[in-house]
Amino acid sequence: MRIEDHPILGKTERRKRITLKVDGEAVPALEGEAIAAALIASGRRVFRYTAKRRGPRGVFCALGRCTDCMMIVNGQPNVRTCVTPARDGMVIQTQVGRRGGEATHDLETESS
Amino acid sequence: MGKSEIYVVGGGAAGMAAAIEAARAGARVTVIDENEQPGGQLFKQIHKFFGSGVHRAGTRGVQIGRDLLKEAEEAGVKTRLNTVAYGIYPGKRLGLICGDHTEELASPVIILATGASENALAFPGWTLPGVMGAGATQTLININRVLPGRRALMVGAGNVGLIVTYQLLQAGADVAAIVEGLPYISGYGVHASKVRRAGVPILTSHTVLRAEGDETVERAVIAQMDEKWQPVADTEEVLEVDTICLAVGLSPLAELAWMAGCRFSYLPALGGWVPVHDENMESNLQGIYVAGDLAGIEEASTAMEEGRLAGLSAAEALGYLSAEVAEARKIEVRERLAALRIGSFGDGRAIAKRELLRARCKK
Amino acid sequence: MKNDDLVICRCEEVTQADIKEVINQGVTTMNEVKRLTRAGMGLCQGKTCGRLVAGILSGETNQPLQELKPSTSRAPTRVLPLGTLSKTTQDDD
Amino acid sequence: MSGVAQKDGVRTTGIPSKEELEASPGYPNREALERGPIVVIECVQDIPCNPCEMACPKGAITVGNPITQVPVFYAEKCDGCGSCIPICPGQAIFRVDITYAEDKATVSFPYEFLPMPKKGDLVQGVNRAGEGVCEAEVLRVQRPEKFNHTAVITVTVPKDLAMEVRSIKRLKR
Repeated sequence: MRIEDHPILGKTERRKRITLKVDGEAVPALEGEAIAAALIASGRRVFRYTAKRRGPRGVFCALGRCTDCMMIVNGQPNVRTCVTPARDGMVIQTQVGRRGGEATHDLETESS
Repeated sequence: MGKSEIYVVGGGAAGMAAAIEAARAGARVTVIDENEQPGGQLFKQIHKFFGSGVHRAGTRGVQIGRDLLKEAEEAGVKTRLNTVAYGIYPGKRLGLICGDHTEELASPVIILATGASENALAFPGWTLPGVMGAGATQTLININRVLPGRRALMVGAGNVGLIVTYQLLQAGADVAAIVEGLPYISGYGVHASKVRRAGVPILTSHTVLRAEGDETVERAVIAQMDEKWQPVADTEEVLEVDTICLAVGLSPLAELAWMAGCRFSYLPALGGWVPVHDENMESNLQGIYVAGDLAGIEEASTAMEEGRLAGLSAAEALGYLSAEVAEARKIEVRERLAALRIGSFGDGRAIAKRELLRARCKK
Repeated sequence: MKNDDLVICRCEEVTQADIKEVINQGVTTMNEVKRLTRAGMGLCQGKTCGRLVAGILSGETNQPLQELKPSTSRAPTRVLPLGTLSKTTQDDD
Repeated sequence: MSGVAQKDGVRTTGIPSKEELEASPGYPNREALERGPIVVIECVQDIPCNPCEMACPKGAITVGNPITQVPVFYAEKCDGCGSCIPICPGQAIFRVDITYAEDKATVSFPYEFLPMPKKGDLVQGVNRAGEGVCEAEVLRVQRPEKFNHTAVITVTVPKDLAMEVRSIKRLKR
């Protein structure tokens, strides 16, 4: 959910509206905001599944340090979505394991 | 413009203040910051700062951040954003990553102002989406302007936990409770009073036992703890929350200082392992200064004053300030620092800082 | 605390049990725990779990925390795509 | 919540106890309250902070050196202007007027939540623990630019609750 109005910060500044494609679905975003922010605003919280336990992960540090929020962005895995700006038309996929998307889920051969 | 002779790593409160002082004295200064914007955590601090009225107490952190950036620009400080200092090598050589390539450079003076990282608390379910650092929460609500959830549990009643609880309420979320392992509230009473008035209970001697939920946090189970920090039987309580925020302290983010070979002391009052430094904020390595949370966890006002000390000292070392002028300025700053480190919330830090000084003098 | 299945290192998914196991085999330093369990060897380089590991090691071996130096910091301190390090320029300002 | 017996006081509960407040040099006595509108400073810890001192145009508040001293309040100098209320970073200053009407008092407090109540709204007055204790009518909402986004809200409350009510229940978004 977006915070449209705030007692201290006021109304959200107007920014260009763009669209991301997240696991095949269109997700609205504001140009230049962190990808993670757009996903959280749209109610998405699971960004990836871990390599060993397939545990769901999402935003944890929001500073680009912990790497929990990594996803596949335009085909590139391990992109920290909390510090990567959203651009129109970006294709974003839930990451499974160290580099795979949904499609490669069962084909992965990862060390554990 | 010639080559910079002072590189400041980290453009937060301490780093910017250091850069401004040094640049005003005439030194050529570059600030390296890994983010798109400098300012560090200041832009998340939307509350009015404490401190001395003559030194901008009562001003919100976000405004202080904007002013620092303006002052830096006016002073001619250069900034290199989206640039990570990934390593530091003998001969004061910094390794930088910018975009798709790396770069190495040597600098006569390096000021490390790398800040802090949030401590974690491990409990079953803490890897579920919805469990996050209090700092992460603050970034989401005050920078990204999105709510991480509708109802949160805050873990920790230090100043960070209390302030972020209040800010969650301001952003429009609910906070079910604050749990604190200690038998008392370690943050300022006035911060605690604000959230109590807003209806948030503060449960001391309590902890979070586990987070539950299928794919994300749906509930938190909390319990009372005894003096040995063990959960007391039959005190478990289930809170319907979708977010659990961890505010269990900060640690100096000291990788670069360790890599540089700085000597460290372990001082719990300052957040753990801290690089030793003298009254000029110089580490045991000549020409490498430390300031802000890296030099001991405190808060933004002390970080800025430490940055000023480091900046003045660095400018003096490079010959831009005479010893007399520098000393006069430094005495003022040290007096303000001392004033921020007294009383029941400051004494422990003041003592620990003196220990760091002693450790620095030991060979 | 029981919870041996508890994940301590979020990046490498190393559990409390994994860490205790190597400590029971005689490990006493942060560097050894890291090398043998991979805790802190993941993409975040131990920024999240470092203190947790120190806490477990301290508890299991009765070493005070001030005796436990963090594991050696090595470059790079942040995630970077492979290949970045090979493109190095020197002393450009 | 679990019925742990908690000791009184701001450090254990987040609420300054009656004893802490009455022992504080920022707290006016009954006589002072009966003279008319007056501020009530509920700052009982030695934190490094002093903007209230400069905020008061009448010199009714002093902190001095070191700035960790708790504010000393000279009730006789205070005319209840409330300039200090939005300035206090700890939101620990209030204004009370127990002379407002026969059975009503007013309480003014800092407020930083949305939606803002409006003049005339009937809201719930809450005590220091956030518990609703009475109906309160909003008399004034001051939010000029110089308050820097901290509103000062004045409500009327039953007179016997003048020293209990310290805020209002947040309104639903």
